Formats: sequence, C-alpha cells, structure tokens
Amino acid sequence: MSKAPDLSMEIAGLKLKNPVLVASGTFGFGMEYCDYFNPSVLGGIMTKGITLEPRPGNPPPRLCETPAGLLNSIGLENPGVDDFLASYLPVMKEKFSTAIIVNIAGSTVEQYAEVSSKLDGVEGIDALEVNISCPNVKEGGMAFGATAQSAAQVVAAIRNETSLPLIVKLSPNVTDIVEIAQAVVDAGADALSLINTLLGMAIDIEKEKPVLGNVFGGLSGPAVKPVAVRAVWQVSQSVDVPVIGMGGITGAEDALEFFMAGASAVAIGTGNFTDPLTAVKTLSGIEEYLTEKGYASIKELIGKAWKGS
Amino acid sequence: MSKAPDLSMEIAGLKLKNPVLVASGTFGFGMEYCDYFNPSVLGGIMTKGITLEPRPGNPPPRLCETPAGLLNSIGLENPGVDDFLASYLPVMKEKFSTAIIVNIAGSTVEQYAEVSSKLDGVEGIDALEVNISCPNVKEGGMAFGATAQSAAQVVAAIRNETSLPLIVKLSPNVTDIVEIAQAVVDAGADALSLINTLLGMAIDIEKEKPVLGNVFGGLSGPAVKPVAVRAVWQVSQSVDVPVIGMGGITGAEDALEFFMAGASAVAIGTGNFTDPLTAVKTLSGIEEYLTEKGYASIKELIGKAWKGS
Amino acid sequence: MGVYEARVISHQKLQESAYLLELHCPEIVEKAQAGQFVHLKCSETLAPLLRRPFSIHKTDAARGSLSIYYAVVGEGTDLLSKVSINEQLSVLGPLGKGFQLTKGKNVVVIGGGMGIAPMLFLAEELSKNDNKITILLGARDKEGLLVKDSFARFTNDLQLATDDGSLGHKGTVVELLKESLQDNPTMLYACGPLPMLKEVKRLSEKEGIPCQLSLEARMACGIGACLGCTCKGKGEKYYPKVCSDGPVFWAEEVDLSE
Amino acid sequence: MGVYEARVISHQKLQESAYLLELHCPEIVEKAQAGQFVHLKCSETLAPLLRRPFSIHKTDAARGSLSIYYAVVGEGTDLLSKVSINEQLSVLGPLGKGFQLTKGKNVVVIGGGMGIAPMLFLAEELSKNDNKITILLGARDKEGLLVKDSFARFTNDLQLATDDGSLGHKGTVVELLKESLQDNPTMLYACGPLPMLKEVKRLSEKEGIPCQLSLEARMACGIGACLGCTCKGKGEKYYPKVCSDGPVFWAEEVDLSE
Ligand SMILES: Cc1cc2nc3c(=O)[nH]c(=O)nc-3n(C[C@H](O)[C@H](O)[C@H](O)COP(=O)(O)OP(=O)(O)OC[C@H]3O[C@@H](n4cnc5c(N)ncnc54)[C@H](O)[C@@H]3O)c2cc1C
Ligand SMILES: Cc1cc2nc3c(=O)[nH]c(=O)nc-3n(C[C@H](O)[C@H](O)[C@H](O)COP(=O)(O)OP(=O)(O)OC[C@H]3O[C@@H](n4cnc5c(N)ncnc54)[C@H](O)[C@@H]3O)c2cc1C
Ligand SMILES: Cc1cc2nc3c(=O)[nH]c(=O)nc-3n(C[C@H](O)[C@H](O)[C@H](O)COP(=O)(O)O)c2cc1C
Ligand SMILES: Cc1cc2nc3c(=O)[nH]c(=O)nc-3n(C[C@H](O)[C@H](O)[C@H](O)COP(=O)(O)O)c2cc1C
Ligand code: FES
Ligand code: FES
Repeated sequence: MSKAPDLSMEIAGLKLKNPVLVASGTFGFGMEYCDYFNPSVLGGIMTKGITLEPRPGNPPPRLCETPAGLLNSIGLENPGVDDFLASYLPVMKEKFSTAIIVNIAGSTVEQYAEVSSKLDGVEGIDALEVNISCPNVKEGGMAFGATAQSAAQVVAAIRNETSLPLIVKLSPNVTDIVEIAQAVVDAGADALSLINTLLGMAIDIEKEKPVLGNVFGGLSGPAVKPVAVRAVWQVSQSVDVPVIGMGGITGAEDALEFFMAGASAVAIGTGNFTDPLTAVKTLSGIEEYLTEKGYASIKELIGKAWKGS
Repeated sequence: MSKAPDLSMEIAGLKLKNPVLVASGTFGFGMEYCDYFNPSVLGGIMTKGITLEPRPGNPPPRLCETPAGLLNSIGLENPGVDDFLASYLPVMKEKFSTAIIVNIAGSTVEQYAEVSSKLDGVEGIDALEVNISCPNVKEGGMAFGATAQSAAQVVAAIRNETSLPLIVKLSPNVTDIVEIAQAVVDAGADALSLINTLLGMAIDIEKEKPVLGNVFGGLSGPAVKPVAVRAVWQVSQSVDVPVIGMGGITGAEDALEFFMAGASAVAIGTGNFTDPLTAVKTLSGIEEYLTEKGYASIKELIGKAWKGS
Repeated sequence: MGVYEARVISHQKLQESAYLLELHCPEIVEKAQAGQFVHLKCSETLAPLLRRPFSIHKTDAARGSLSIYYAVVGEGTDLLSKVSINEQLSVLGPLGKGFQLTKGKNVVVIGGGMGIAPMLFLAEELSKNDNKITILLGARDKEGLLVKDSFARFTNDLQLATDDGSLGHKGTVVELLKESLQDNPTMLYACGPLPMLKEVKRLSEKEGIPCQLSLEARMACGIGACLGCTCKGKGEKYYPKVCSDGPVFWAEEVDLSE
Repeated sequence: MGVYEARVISHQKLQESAYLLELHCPEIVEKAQAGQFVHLKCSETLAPLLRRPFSIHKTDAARGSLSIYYAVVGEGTDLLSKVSINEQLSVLGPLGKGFQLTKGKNVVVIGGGMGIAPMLFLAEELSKNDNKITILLGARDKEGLLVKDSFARFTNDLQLATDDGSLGHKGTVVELLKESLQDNPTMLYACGPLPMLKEVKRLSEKEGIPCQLSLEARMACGIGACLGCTCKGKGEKYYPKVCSDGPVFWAEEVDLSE
C-alpha cells in the first residue's frame, strides 16, 4: 500500500499544510465560503486587499464577463487596516486553522509602510502579500509594480517595518517581469505571487460606452492562464525565492501546470466563482495525481517542466 | 428608404472599400480561403510575415488551444521576400481586387530596411505592416517592439526606404503601449495595428514539459479581446494616426467594440479558424448594425465610446 | 446555503423565449424565502464562465422542488433552455436577502417584465399572513403574462397591463400603481426594469409608503465575497452588494440613478 | 471544399466512448477521397474555440452522407457525443491529401486504435481497383474492433489483434504486419498511434516497400493557412503541414522522431 503523498510546503518560512490557497479579493475574508466547505482544509487564505484607510471602491458596474475571463474593477473596497484588525481578523483567527495571509495595498510608499507596521507582530497573521500590481486604482498599485525601481522601493519600505514573511505580488502588465521580480527579491521579498490581473476593458455597444464604471478593469480567469504559466516559468527560473502561481486555475490539471512551471504553491481566484468548491477539488485532484503517479511529495513537481526528469 | 451606409475608409492614404481586414499569419496569402468565399469582398488582406531570407519556422508542435484562446509558435515560417515577390504576389494581384498589405519582420534593423526597400514601388502592394511584436522568434520582433527607442529606430529605417503607407504593429507585452505608439508615430508610422499576440505558454502535464516545441507562444483569440480593446482605447486617444484593431474578433459585435474604442478598421485573425466565413459575416453584421441604427457611415463610430454622443 | 447538483424535473417553454424550469433540490426549498435567488451554472464548459442568478419563482415542498421562470437573453440562458429533464445542474442557494413579509397589511405587489418571477413566491407567502394583496403585473404583450393564472390563487385583486394593450390595461404597470395608491396601501413590493423601479420608488417616497425593491446586477460569486455586484447606496454604505445586502432593498437604501 | 451546415442523420454509440456519426453533406461526399478529413465545430460556444479534425470513415452516395468514427478523448469530442439527430453541425471539407490508390497490387492496410477510422473508406476504394487486400486491425480489446464487420466486405484477409487477446491475435498489429510481409506486399497503408507508425515506417524501409502513413497534428485552420499543424519533414521541406501536405504522407517524406 502506498503512503499518502506529502502535500506540505514551506514558503518564506511559512509552513503550509498544503499548497492550495485562495487568491486575494476572490474569497473575501473567508466567511462567505463557510457555508460551502471548511476553508481550514486549504493551505491558506489570502485576504481582500487592505489599505490604511477604509475605501469605498469604484462605482458600479464593477464586473464584466468576457470569453473564459472576468473583468473586475472593484477598486480595493475594504474596511481599512484598523477595522480589519478589530472586526475581521479576530473572527478569521477563531474560525480558521490555516495560514492567514493579509494582502495589502497603498497609494504611497508611506501608506504601504504604515499598514505593514500596524500588521507586524499581530497574532494570527502568518504573512503579508504586497499588492503592487492592482490595475484598478489610479494610485496604489500598478504604478509601483510597473518599474523595478519603484517596486523595490515599496518592498524595502515594508521590509523595514515587518518581520512577517513578505510575499510580493507582481503584475503581468510589464515588459519584463523577470527584472521586476529580481528587484523586489533584492529589496527583501521572501516569496512572489504571480500573476495579478491583466489590464483590460470592454465596451457596451448598446450604450456606446465602457461597460465598467471605472472604464478599465483587471482580466482574470482561464483566459489569462497561458500568460500566468509563462510568467511563473520565467520568474521561477530567475529568482531563488518560492513563487505562488495563480491565474485561471479551475482544477487540479491547471494547478499541476503551475507546479511544473515552477510554482511552489497555487492560488484559486476566479475559479471560486464558477464553483465554490474549486479550491477543495483542486486539492484532492492534486493528491490523487501524486498518488497515481507515485510521487512522494508535491515538491518533486516544482519546476519539473524546466528541470527535466 | 434608407441609403446603404458608407463603409469605405482611408487609412494612411490607403483607400479601403470597407474596414474589415484579415490579420497577418491567419490567412496565408489568401489562396487557401478562396474555396470558402471571395477575399476580394474584404477591405484588405494582411499577408503572413515576410522576412529577407526564407525561414523554416519553429519546430512542432506549434499550436495549443487554451480557454477561448490559441497559443501559436509558428516562428515566421515564410518563403522570404524574393520568392514572395516572384511566386506569391503575382497570384495575389491577379486573384484579389482588394488592398494587399504586406506584413514584414526581421532580425536586425538592416533586414527590416532591406525587405522594405525590396517591396517599395512594387505594383500591387498597397501598404506595409511592420511586425515589431512577434513573440515567437528570438530576434526579429518583440525585442524591437519592447522599447520606444528600438521601435522608433526600426520604423525610421523603414521610413527611409519606402513611400508606401506604413502601418506599425504593436505588442501588448509592454508596460506602456502608449509610449511606444507615440514613438513610432514620431518616427514615421502612418497608422498602427494592435494588438499582436500576448506572450504565453502551456505545459503538457502528461509529458511534464511545455506543449509547444518553442516553449513560448503567442496568445490570440477571444481570450485576449479585453486587452486588445483596452490597447486600442488608450492608443487611439494618444496619437493622430488611425488604428487598426484586432484581437479576438469573432463577429460584428466584437468589431463594433473596437470601432467604438477608437479603431478605424479591424482585422480578423484567429476567428478565421473557428469559421472561415468570420470576416464576411463580420462585415455584413457591421453593415446591418449601421443601417439599423441609422448611421450613415462607419466613420461615425470611431472612438464613439470616448468621444461621447 | 450550499451548492447542490439539482436534477431537472420539468422544463417547459411558456412563451416565445421564456421558460419554466423546475429543479429537485429539497435542501434549498427547505430554507428558501421569497425574494431570494439561486445561482446556476448554465453549462459544463467555460462558456459562459460564470453562474447566472435567477429568482426563486415558486417552491413545492411536497416535490422538494423549486422553479425558476426565465427569459432567454444571451448565451447562458440560451444554453439553459436546452437542458433536458433528468440532467443535473449545479445550483447555489438560497442566496441573498429576501422580502420582508408583512402581516395583516394592505400591500401592493408590482412585477414588470421578468420582474414578475420573484413575485409569485412572494404572493404566496403574503397570502399566508392575512394581508390584503393587490397584484399588478405588466409586460410588453399578453404573451408576457402567461403566468398570471398562478397569481390568481393568492389574491382577489389581480390587475394586468400590457404595452400593446393585448391584455388588461394598455399602458404600464406604474399607471395601475398610481390608481392603487388611492386605496392607501401600507407596503409596496416591486421588481422589474430600472425605469419602473425608479417610478415606484418616487411614488413611494412621495406618498410615504414603505417600499421594497428587488434589484439586479451582474454577479460573479453570488455570495458576497467578490464585491462585484454593487449598486449605489444612500447614507453610510457607499456600495451595497446586490447578492448579499440585497437583492431586496428598502427603497430609501438605494440610489437608482445611473 | 467548402463550409457546410450538415444535419446529423444518425449517431450511434458503438463502444465505451466511441461513436459513429453520420452527417448529411452531399457536397463533401461528392468530392471526398479516402484519407481525407473533415473539420468539425463541436459546439456553438467558444468552448472549445477550434474545430476538430476527423477522418472520413465512409461515405454513402445514395444518402448523400459521410460518417466519422470517433473516440471521446476531451472536451470537443465529449460535446460532440451529445449531439442529437437533426441538429446541424458546421463542417469544412473534404480536406487534405488522401491516400494514393493502387490498381492490381498486393496491399496491406494497417489500422491501429482510432487509426482504424480512415481505413474503411480506403478499403472500399482499394477493393474497386482489383487489388489483393490484406487488412490488419488492432485495438486494446475486442470493444475497440466493433467496426471490423464493415471491413469484411472488402477483403478475404482480415486479421485482428488486441492487446488483451480478447479478439484475434494477442499482441500488436505490427506483429501481424511482420507476418504479412512474407507475402511480399507492394504497398503499405497505415494509420494509428505514433509508436505503431514508427514501426511500420521502419519495416517498410527495411523491406523497401512503398508506404503511406496518415498522420495527426493539432490543427487550427485545417486548410493550410496558419502553418500550425506541421510535422517534421525530410529533405527540402522542413515542416510539412499535416492538414494540406497530408494527412497522408509517403513514409520517406516524414521524420517521426519526437
Ligand atoms: C438577483 C437576480 C435575480 C434574477 N432573476 C431572474 C429571473 O427570475 N428570471 C430571469 O429571466 N432573469 C433573472 N435575472 C437576470 C438573469 O440573471 C440574466 O438574464 C442572465 O444572467 C443572463 O444571462 P445570459 O448569459 O443569458 O445573458 P448575457 O449574455 O450574460 O447577457 C445578455 C444581455 O443581457 C444583459 N444582462 C444580462 N443580465 C443582466 C443583469 N443582471 N443586469 C443587467 N443586464 C443584464 C447583458 O448586458 C446583455 O446585453 C436575475 C438577475 C439577478 C441579479
Ligand atoms: C487528420 C486527422 C484525422 C483524425 N481523425 C480522427 C478520427 O477519425 N477519429 C477520432 O476519434 N479522432 C481523429 N482524430 C483525432 C481527433 O481530431 C482528436 O481526438 C480530437 O481533436 C480531440 O478533441 P477533444 O476536444 O475531444 O480533445 P482535447 O481536449 O483537445 O484533447 C484531449 C487529449 O487528447 C490529446 N489529443 C487530442 N487530439 C490530438 C491530436 N490530434 N494529436 C495529439 N494529441 C491529441 C490532447 O493532447 C489531450 O491530451 C484525427 C486527427 C487528425 C489530425
Ligand atoms: C474580483 C476580484 C478582486 C480582486 N482583488 C484583489 C485584491 O484586492 N488584491 C490583489 O492583490 N489581487 C486581487 N485580485 C487578483 C486575484 O487575486 C488574482 O491575482 C487574479 O484574479 C488572477 O487569478 P484568477 O485568474 O484565478 O482569478 C482580484 C481578482 C478578482 C477577480
Ligand atoms: C497562427 C498565427 C500566426 C500569426 N502570424 C503573424 C505574423 O506572421 N505576423 C504578425 O504580425 N502577426 C501574426 N499573428 C498575429 C495576428 O495577426 C493577430 O495580431 C493576433 O493573432 C491577434 O488577433 P486575433 O486574436 O484575431 O487572432 C499571427 C497569429 C496567429 C494566430
Ligand atoms: S456577486 Fe460577488 S459580492 Fe455579489
Ligand atoms: S491547421 Fe492551419 S496550416 Fe494546418
């Protein structure tokens, strides 16, 4: 009889019981999905992006479905870091026995630093994921992720404020993602998340104007998977820190592509909307695959497509 | 009774009978589609990319279907400019009474210049489309399209060699497509084509290696439409030359999005594969729409979503 | 709430491009409240990617079934219309905040177009609570009012309006409402196209009658997690979520301007 | 060649996940040659995006129909298997370069797995031309050889092989071929999985027997325009296109190494 494969993973000093996470902004603070499954079975939860002040987000409409994809322009609606700490984190801590990774964003380097300092040392927070790649707000995201220099600057400022494992989330909307990856690693990132959404838009031909209230939105879902796999492949070969892969995963086969491309963990985003059980199904599918193929650990698959057999 | 709407369009001095073209690399040299419809009904044909020397292209597999998209790594397989002029152009000239736009590529600025000079003044060629955005060959494409400076350099060199209308085709794989657009217009581009394919890849989880022989491929098809519409919207508002929009068009509704986003013409690429009649159906759908809505000319729709009513 | 594989028990074309679909799903039926909705996967492929929300039109406890009443307007509903009996569909539900029910009141229920869908379940629930119920249904033509008979059981005062006058009053359901207001109702319930809702809201405010509106928005998750299905709120809450703060709102909670 | 809306005349499940689909398309039937294929849209949505190529299994001039024999291996063929009689499918065809027929020769036709599909049409055509035909069909088990009876009409020498020995020779069709070679055939025709084709090619070269192979590749356009469906060529032509230079190639034209 074969032993169950080892699914545990360590990322930036953070021990995950398994490498299947849920992506920021697609899982709220975890509460909504409790009616469908127990999120504690997952490797971790990446929260909605948190900023220093509460934000109302962008005006509606905020969603537009596209072929195999989704445009969103939520615009970082969130309760702000203080209310997050007071009202949301305690519930998460109590309800979930899995890694809680707090996604943060800001409009200035100072704001990123201040949010990080408020989250540093707080019990129940396992890691920070720094969003420098949100295409949905004019300041506080994409602008920082667009050049190696500004990306490094933000990361260095955060690194200064926290000893939490620091995961930096990169944008695919750049000419050279490898350059940016290297810069943020040099600046102190312990791990990288990729990819955030692609900058896109849609036009309502009846109304003769953009569908989204904010004009532009971020494209996610299966449509972007080939771009995400490519980014993981490129970046994981160029840096020495682990990569968390995401973008269009709807099941174990997609997830396996990311591992073989070089990811050490994966996150499910838009896939949660198609089926709230996508993350759990992905997890069990990975386990089955490993068992079937006789792999002892998921670690054997990381980068397999470029490392060879 | 209402008059038939005016579909004619002028782009960079080039008169098109209508604004529906077929995209480079997806329509060969037009011959293959003659069994399905008469390509002369279209506004124009953009040829497969032509280089100075013949090229064998990339090793197979060269195609991988993705959700609502297609990855290709053809790698500019083509007969070379001399054979194109000797064997292909004469047949095209004879068979087609529509604009023939020759797509060109190269590995060095000199090659681009030399191909252009060979095509300059040749009867039957209506315009050049310069591909500085092919993600499928190491040299001769994307590298030039990646920075404003190198893009401008290529365009200036070509401009020097030809008085043909010059359409420059831009890559979406850049941080700031507007910057590049402005640079190539300053360097002499008469019009812009966008977008070329997104850099992507896929992994065969059975074989544990990349699906494509060339590892990376270019992503096209409906999946990329939101990125293409966004690029057209951004660029058409920032330059004074016409924009030819493409990326995921499968019918008139998609095409209308591009016009309203600012395109003066559209091209059908991957859509030809789903249905060889996509281009003609798109054309007739646009005509119907204009008639129904009482527009006298397609020109009224260009940029409507940002110009307002 | 949960996600279920629900078997299609019956599927009936009612009128040109509108269907009645009955799904076996006792778990949802048990908990469902009038005004709530289900979130349905219309295909097994990625086209379309997202689920589609549909109001619960009625429930049948004995059969363990719920019905939705839907119009074919695009890809998802077109695929849905081709689903056969005994096929399974993935259903989330019951979702959202339903109508707040009243007891012993004089209520007007207004449904316009496909906004008729949630009103049958509502009428049934209201009829259990000793209310005096006026039901106003409007549609483009009489084809759009084929479900009217199911409503008759729950009221003595069913009034119909069609744009083309092919059935009932020739004109809008809002015109019927204006007349009904003379009867001094104490609660309005409305679902329908935006222009109708705006008028109902305006009238309710003018007359000072409490009013509940069921709104629509494009949805992704359907359960309050993605923050995508917002409408415009009033007061403190900038952007209420239609899927979890609604779909039913008090008229004064929302700003219906575009 | 053209694009047609073809009506489904019959659709039959033959074995676990393999089907026989008959399409009414007289325009294609009229021109079709053995070894050619059709390019089929398996769904009306964008999932999957591309058409799927299938060999012409047989044609029926009287009914104006062609049949394809296909296995469900993924999304496209799965959707195809759910298509009902009288539905319309968009079909391109006939496409590609078919088999070069012989006259008065001693030929061996080898089909392995779903590579059996094009061989029925070929066998019929060869049988018209006074050839001595040996047909070798191989599959995993006897289920995979359910179409064998249709072949019997065109030959006196039908040999079967199954991996599990449930029908005919226990082993591969290549083993049958090795024996048949003692009969000094003058032409080999083969279609099947790559390892089988490699072996057939090797044997044909060793024995110096002309050999035609039908290859597969992922296709987009199906008509020679996209340059996507290449295989490896030998000699001048680097990358022949399976859809238009093939799918049938002379064994010496192609390099089957991966
Ligand atoms: C809470 C709720 C309850 C609903 N209940 C019902 C019901 O009981 N019966 C019913 O027939 N429909 C109902 N709807 C609407 C239904 O969800 C849509 O008609 C359906 O999602 C359309 O899917 P589709 O793929 O067919 O159309 P799509 O291809 O997605 O869209 C077709 C056209 O309809 C427009 N459209 C579709 N849905 C919406 C929307 N929600 N808001 C604005 N425009 C839209 C699109 O812009 C497009 O022009 C409800 C919606 C909500 C939010
Ligand atoms: C000229 C030609 C003739 C064909 N004739 C027949 C026929 O008569 N009967 C029949 O059953 N099939 C035939 N095929 C194969 C058939 O086209 C594929 O099985 C079909 O396209 C699969 O589509 P799908 O969406 O179901 O599978 P997908 O989801 O696209 O793929 C499922 C799995 O099968 C693999 N796969 C599918 N097609 C191919 C291929 N062409 N080459 C390599 N791997 C592949 C994929 O890699 C994947 O692992 C033919 C192919 C060609 C090129
Ligand atoms: C509705 C929505 C909201 C999102 N919000 C955030 C966010 O707040 N912070 C962030 O870093 N990424 C956010 N993302 C990006 C996702 O976390 C993820 O990187 C991206 O969607 C790609 O993965 P997917 O294709 O699986 O969705 C959001 C995505 C969606 C669809
Ligand atoms: C198979 C294939 C080959 C292509 N070859 C070329 C080429 O030679 N030169 C070029 O400029 N673009 C080439 N393209 C890009 C297309 O012209 C077009 O810009 C892109 O595919 C986006 O449009 P679509 O989504 O409609 O296909 C090719 C695209 C495909 C799919
Ligand atoms: S649809 Fe996701 S919050 Fe309402
Ligand atoms: S599939 Fe396009 S060339 Fe063969």
